[in-house]
Amino acid sequence: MGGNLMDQMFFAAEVLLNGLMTGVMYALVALGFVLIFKASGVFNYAQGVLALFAALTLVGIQQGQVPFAHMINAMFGTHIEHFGWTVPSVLAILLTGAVMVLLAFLIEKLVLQHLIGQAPIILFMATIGLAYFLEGLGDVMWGADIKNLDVGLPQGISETIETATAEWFGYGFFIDRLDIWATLIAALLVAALVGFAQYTKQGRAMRAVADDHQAALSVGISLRFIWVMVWSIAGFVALVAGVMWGTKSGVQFSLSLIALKALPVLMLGGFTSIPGAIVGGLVIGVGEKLFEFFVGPMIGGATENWFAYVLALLFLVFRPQGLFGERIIERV
Amino acid sequence: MFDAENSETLLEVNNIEVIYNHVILVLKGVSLAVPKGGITALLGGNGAGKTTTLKAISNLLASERGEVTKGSILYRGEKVAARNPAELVTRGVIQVMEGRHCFEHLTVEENLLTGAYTRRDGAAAIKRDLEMVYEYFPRLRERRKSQAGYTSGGEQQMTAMGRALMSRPEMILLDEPSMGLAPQLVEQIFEIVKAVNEGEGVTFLLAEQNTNVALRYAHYGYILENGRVVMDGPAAALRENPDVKEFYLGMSDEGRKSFRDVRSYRRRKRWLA
Amino acid sequence: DLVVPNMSYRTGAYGANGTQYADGFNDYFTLLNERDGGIGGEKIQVPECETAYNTEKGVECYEATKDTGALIYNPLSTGITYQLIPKVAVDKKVLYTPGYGRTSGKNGKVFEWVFNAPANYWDGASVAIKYLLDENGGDLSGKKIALVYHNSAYGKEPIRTLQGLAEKHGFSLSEIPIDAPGQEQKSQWLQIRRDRPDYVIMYGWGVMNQAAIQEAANIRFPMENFIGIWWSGSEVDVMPVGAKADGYKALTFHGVGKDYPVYDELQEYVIDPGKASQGGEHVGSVLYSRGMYAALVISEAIRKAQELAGVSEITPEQLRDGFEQLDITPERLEELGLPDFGPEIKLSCDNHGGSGMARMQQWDAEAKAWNLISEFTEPDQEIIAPLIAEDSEAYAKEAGITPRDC
Amino acid sequence: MLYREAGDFKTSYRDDGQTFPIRLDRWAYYAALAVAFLIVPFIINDYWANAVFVPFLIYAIAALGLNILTGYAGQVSLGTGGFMAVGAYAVYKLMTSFPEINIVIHILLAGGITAIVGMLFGLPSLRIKGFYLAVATLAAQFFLVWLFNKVPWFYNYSASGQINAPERTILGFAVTGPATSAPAKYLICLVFAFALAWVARNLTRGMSGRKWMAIRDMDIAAEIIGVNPLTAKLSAFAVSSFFVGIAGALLFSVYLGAAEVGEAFGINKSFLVLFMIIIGGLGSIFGSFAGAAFMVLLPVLLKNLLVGGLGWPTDLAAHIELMIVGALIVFFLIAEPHGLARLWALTKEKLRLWPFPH
Amino acid sequence: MNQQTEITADGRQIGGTLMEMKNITLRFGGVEAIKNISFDIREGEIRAIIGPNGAGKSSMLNVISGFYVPQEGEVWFKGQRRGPMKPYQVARLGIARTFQNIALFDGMTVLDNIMTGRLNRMRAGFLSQALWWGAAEREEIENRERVERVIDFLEIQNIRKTPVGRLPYGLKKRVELARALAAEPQILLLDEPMAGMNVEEKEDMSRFVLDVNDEFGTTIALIEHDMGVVMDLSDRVVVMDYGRKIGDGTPDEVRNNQEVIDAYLGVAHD
Ligand SMILES: Nc1ncnc2c1ncn2[C@@H]1O[C@H](COP(=O)(O)OP(=O)(O)OP(=O)(O)O)[C@@H](O)[C@H]1O
Ligand SMILES: Nc1ncnc2c1ncn2[C@@H]1O[C@H](COP(=O)(O)OP(=O)(O)OP(=O)(O)O)[C@@H](O)[C@H]1O
Ligand SMILES: [Mg+2]
Ligand SMILES: [Mg+2]
Repeated sequence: MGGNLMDQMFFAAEVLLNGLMTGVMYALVALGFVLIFKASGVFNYAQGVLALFAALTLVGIQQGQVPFAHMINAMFGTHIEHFGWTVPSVLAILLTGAVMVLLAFLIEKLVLQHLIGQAPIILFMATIGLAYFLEGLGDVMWGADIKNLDVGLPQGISETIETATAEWFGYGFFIDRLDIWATLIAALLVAALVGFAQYTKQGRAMRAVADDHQAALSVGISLRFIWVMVWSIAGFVALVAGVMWGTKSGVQFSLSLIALKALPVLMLGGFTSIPGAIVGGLVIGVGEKLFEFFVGPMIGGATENWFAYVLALLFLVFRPQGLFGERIIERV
Repeated sequence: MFDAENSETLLEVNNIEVIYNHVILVLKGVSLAVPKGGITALLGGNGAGKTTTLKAISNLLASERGEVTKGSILYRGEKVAARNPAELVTRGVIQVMEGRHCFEHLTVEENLLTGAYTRRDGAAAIKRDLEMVYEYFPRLRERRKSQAGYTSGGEQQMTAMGRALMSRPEMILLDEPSMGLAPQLVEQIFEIVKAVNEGEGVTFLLAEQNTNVALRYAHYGYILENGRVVMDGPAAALRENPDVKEFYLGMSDEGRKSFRDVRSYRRRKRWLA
Repeated sequence: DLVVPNMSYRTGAYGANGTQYADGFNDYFTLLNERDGGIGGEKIQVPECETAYNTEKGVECYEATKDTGALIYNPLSTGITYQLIPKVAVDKKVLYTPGYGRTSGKNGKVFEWVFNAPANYWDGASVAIKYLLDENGGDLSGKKIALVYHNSAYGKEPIRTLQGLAEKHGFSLSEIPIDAPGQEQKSQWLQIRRDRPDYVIMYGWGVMNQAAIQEAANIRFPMENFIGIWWSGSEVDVMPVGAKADGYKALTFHGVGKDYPVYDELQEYVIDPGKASQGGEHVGSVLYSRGMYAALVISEAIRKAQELAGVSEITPEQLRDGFEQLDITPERLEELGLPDFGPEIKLSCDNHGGSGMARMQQWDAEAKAWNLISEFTEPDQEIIAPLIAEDSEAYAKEAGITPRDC
Repeated sequence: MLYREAGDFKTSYRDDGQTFPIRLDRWAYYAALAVAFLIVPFIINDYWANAVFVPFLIYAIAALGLNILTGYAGQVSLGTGGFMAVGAYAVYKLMTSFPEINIVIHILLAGGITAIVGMLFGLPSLRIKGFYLAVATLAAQFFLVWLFNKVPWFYNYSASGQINAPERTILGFAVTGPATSAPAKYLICLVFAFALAWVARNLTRGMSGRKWMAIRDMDIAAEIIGVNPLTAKLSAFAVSSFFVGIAGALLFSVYLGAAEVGEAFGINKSFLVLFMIIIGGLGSIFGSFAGAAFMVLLPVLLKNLLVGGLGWPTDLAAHIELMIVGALIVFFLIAEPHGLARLWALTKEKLRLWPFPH
Repeated sequence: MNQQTEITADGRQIGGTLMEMKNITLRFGGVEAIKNISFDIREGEIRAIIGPNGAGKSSMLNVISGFYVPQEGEVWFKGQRRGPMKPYQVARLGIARTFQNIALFDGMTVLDNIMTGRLNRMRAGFLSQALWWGAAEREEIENRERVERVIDFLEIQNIRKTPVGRLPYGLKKRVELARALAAEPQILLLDEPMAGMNVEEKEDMSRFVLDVNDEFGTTIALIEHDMGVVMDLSDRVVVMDYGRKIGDGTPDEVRNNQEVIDAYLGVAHD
């Protein structure tokens, strides 16, 4: 019987560990949100679609797809699909990065610039509009079929860890190699971003813009530059998230829905905190996995969609600005 | 000492009209000239259009859905409309906005540093100026690590001014620096304005309600009402003008009158005829 | 002309799946039009309407087309089907839902206008268990089977059947719901990894399928023991997983591959002249074949209806009669260029669902092809028939329908 | 001057408080009502009812509800879909449990039940504000959908978890179930929409409305001048949910006839309704209708134009439709962040001055 | 404790203690914004609170209106100790106020803003409001009449239907006063009512404040930085500096208090 109990405990540990890793994957998406929110007070609903768009573009470039092929074919009766070449992963990632910068530039030029000083909810809505647009654009440009993304990231159980833990504990732990990579990449990203926001001039300007657009303008901070910069970074973060999630479950429409998994992470971590995104991700990841695992079976399962939200909600009741969010300054 | 006669004109506002939201006409032909190295005051009642004028100059109207529809603003002979606010700051015009507008979540020191955003002359120079600002405002040195959102009104006003100084401006547009400040602080702020003006040679255009103080420190004044300039002249002359005395300084022939004795019906203003 | 609208979805979360099906559906009618000049001299019009798998858009499509002389609907969505079942009874249109929709639609006494031959969800569940029985020498007692399902009306369909079968055959069943879209299934598969069920059956759709197959591969669950329903068994589900998906099995109620004479004709009459739907990219894929097969059954029913009514321009009522007397024999299939493609379909007034036969296919990752690995198998009607009777009676009561005499 | 109010004087505070103080507006309003009640029912067919009018009216009710919460009381909610589901399932349970009682009562009760649920999920709003609250309301969205999917009692233990609306009649005319005629569907929705719009107007012009708006504009100040935030916020949640619940009940029973919770009341519904009020105009009754009309009509129009008119392949059309809808939303927000209602008001203001520019 | 009723030089009546702050201490984290301050406000008087920026004046007002809860000390109102109360409950006791940084409801018209001042006097049930029937409509019109009187009093008839967001600063301040007055409060707390005004407008505002005090006998507590205004209007002045009380007395006493001069006035004011 004792062995059984040990097994239970190991298993719980395994679930916990995998929860942590899943949390990191959520956090990757949440990071993009945080950046944009921090710099412009914009709650960027389009972040998920941005990840999808980045992943689609990456695959498209990698495989030498002709953009807008379907539309061109439909209009001119042609049959073009591919250029007939493939592009190495690294180059494709760089090119996609360039596309994301271009996109950031266009978004600023066509959308944000015209909405300076508007209420947050208006900006939020604009990003939903943007999400629709990008979703359509991604499909028209690269086609709606499911694509395979392969940039050489390993996937599947890490056998080293399994055998090692089996030797040590008599229980082989399951850890996905992709998750290990995700964790490493996320850690790097967060360290870099925190350093950037806290200790550089542009980072400070970014936080200033978040506080007060007009005042930022008045001291000579170019909103346009800051926004293009931040959206480019967010686009790059979206690309990373897109690569991770795309490797995990293919590149197609549903990829954009991971945004919904990032929202509770944000709430819990605080909309303005980069480390918060990671910690929030970890708490949510672990929380929902453990809940699904221990309580789920009793109440019929599939609890993950809502549990994260309820967890975040309960948490917020005690700390309305999230774990690391900036305290809401309330004065009259 | 500043010599208005022989000073070149740094900023020239020619007959501008400003409309908000495409329908609300606020400025109806305002003209000003700001001489280099002077302190020019822009006076007038609530809603006269002082803030609007300053924002038109620093090109901040767009974000409030306002636009200059007529006239022109020339800074050093160059049209302001062609420059965005950031470029204006690099060219030496910076505005301290009404209501302070500090970055709430940044510390006082970070607030000051954002003022140096456009500068390219290196960290050492910026550091020197930070010291200079702390010299002018010792209180800020004490509070440099607190979040600006939690500092008092006076401290915020100082932060905003210090921030502007950090950009090494040629001209500061100062919007109601005295609002909500304790009397001794008002004097202090104006003393600092004077010191900066004389010490660093910075030109000031300041919008004020507090006519009394403003006219004591300014060299020249414009009085704005209802979107029009109704009177202008050297500060000393304005101080002696009977209309200004009655309507802006609260003096009657017998000296200052008590707020207890205000009459319900006043003389009509001459220029509203 | 005969109007057969194609309520398709090429966008949204399930767009990748819907596109292929819609292409097959269109192309078969194009073939008939091009090769034979239609059916019985009547050209078939297939106006397409995008539903995005969304019930409201589905209703809009239905309303937009129903007064244009539409005969029959095939929405490829269980949600929209439920929406349309009451409506078609009033508007008198035929609703054909092969392999999906409301299972008890099989009962023609209650669902006069609904047809779901050749097989339904419950048939699928039963055939899968039969296949496993065969593999295990007829005995599944003590075995553990897990059902991984799309947490929606569709995914929940097989639960009762499987519970019944579990009782009958003595295996234990664990149910694992997955919420749409289902990209993240880690905890479910960790649970499977721990519980080590002998078999996993999946009722999935969209991204959930590949995520599940990926996770199964990740935990090294033996693919041969992983069986999907026919909606979890197309190329798009396995291709992203790559080599590790090799050996994955899925049910099907029709043949696979392009090895049928009809494809030559498609090539000649449809694809080469550039008339293929959306460029003919998906010809021969599982879902394409399924769309084509649905079109084939509809066209056969139309033929039958024309024959019965003696006119070429038939009404939906006549088409219903055509369906009720439909008999697609193996010989007829051969004539149509699809020998042994589907089971024999013989319908009647009370049986709108046919025999329910299905077979197993297996993925060969190297060849990137599905292979058929079993013959058409009958489901266990002993379990299913009472369930269908019960469910359709409940519906009849709720909707105030007095079952027809047949 | 096309549009004038000169000569339109008010002599009592009651007149001054009326909904359409300007005579021209009043006439336009009466004319619209007359058309809606007296003409449309006689010419409407199934397509127009099902593709345009019925969804428009139902969404207008939902938009009214959300507008009360978000536009008037300033609490952004993304849980509309979930609350609509509560209305739908409540009416389903009521219809099937008490078939002898009139459907109108069921629908109203469903609204009431939703109001209670709404209040429950509104409780966190006392602590949580802004986008944090918006995201928190998603908890309601996902939890409710899960609940209705999971607990068989809600769907009367049907095999697939789908719910179907049985036939119910008013004055002998079927209003639910497949046999419902287009005018009957239209009229019941119209009556509800009209009555609820009137109620919304009354609430928002009176003290409740002022309390809500006070909380919206500056919650701390509102509390200090005497608004009890608890009752103000919860009453906003309750009224809003009441409306949304009725919309959900009508959507299921009158419009769709059958529903599956995740699909019919998913998160997209929440966004759709939010779009409506933002495009239409936050804090405006007219805006709720305008926004609903816009969001219901636009896709139908685009589809007919792109597929029917230009003959594009449906998928391309659908993708381009997405792009156009997205671009239009952004465009509208840029052109007038306060929505169609404000656009309309500004147009009127311009007309008043016409032909002078200011 | 209760003082005798007095008649001031200009013939106003000042009654006994209406409100008393006893040993109030308020801390924010480590910062002590108010340090053990006591003072009283008598019925019918105009009581000024002055002090340098950041002295804790607004915080004191916030304590009175229940928005800040002091860590130590008691608030007495009408001879009774006020228990823990939410701000809206305090408002119901008859305490109304204006704010330092105008806190009007920007999305509403002037009229609606002022009507919110009367919200505690409107009791119509929810159903009645929903149907606009009976009590709701009646009350609306009754209260509208009272509000119109305030509007007349403050001379803002012409902007009744304007959304307040668009108003110039001075008018906003006046609307805020109107909102407070509409509540017909016993005590009116004014936080820098004349900041950002020119002399002319200050004169207008002073007149309103005096008239309110005179005509309705409303007790007024006032924070102001304009010494002219403070000295002219107030009966008694409390001086705060860095959270401490450094002076309390008539304007004359205060202006000659050396500590006050050092900390606040800078130079002796005439
Ligand atoms: N964003 C805006 N939209 C519409 N009207 C505005 C806007 N900003 C200012 N106004 C109007 O323009 C007029 C002038 O305002 P402005 O702020 O320039 O006055 P001011 O002289 O600075 O007054 P104050 O001393 O009160 O600051 C006022 O009537 C004001 O209502
Ligand atoms: N909510 C709060 N959180 C933290 N600190 C606060 C808060 N409110 C006020 N303070 C601090 O308390 C002190 C007193 O502030 P208060 O606003 O009362 O000053 P004041 O006397 O009204 O000054 P002013 O004349 O500038 O308005 C200040 O140092 C301020 O930073
Ligand atoms: Mg101003
Ligand atoms: Mg203060």
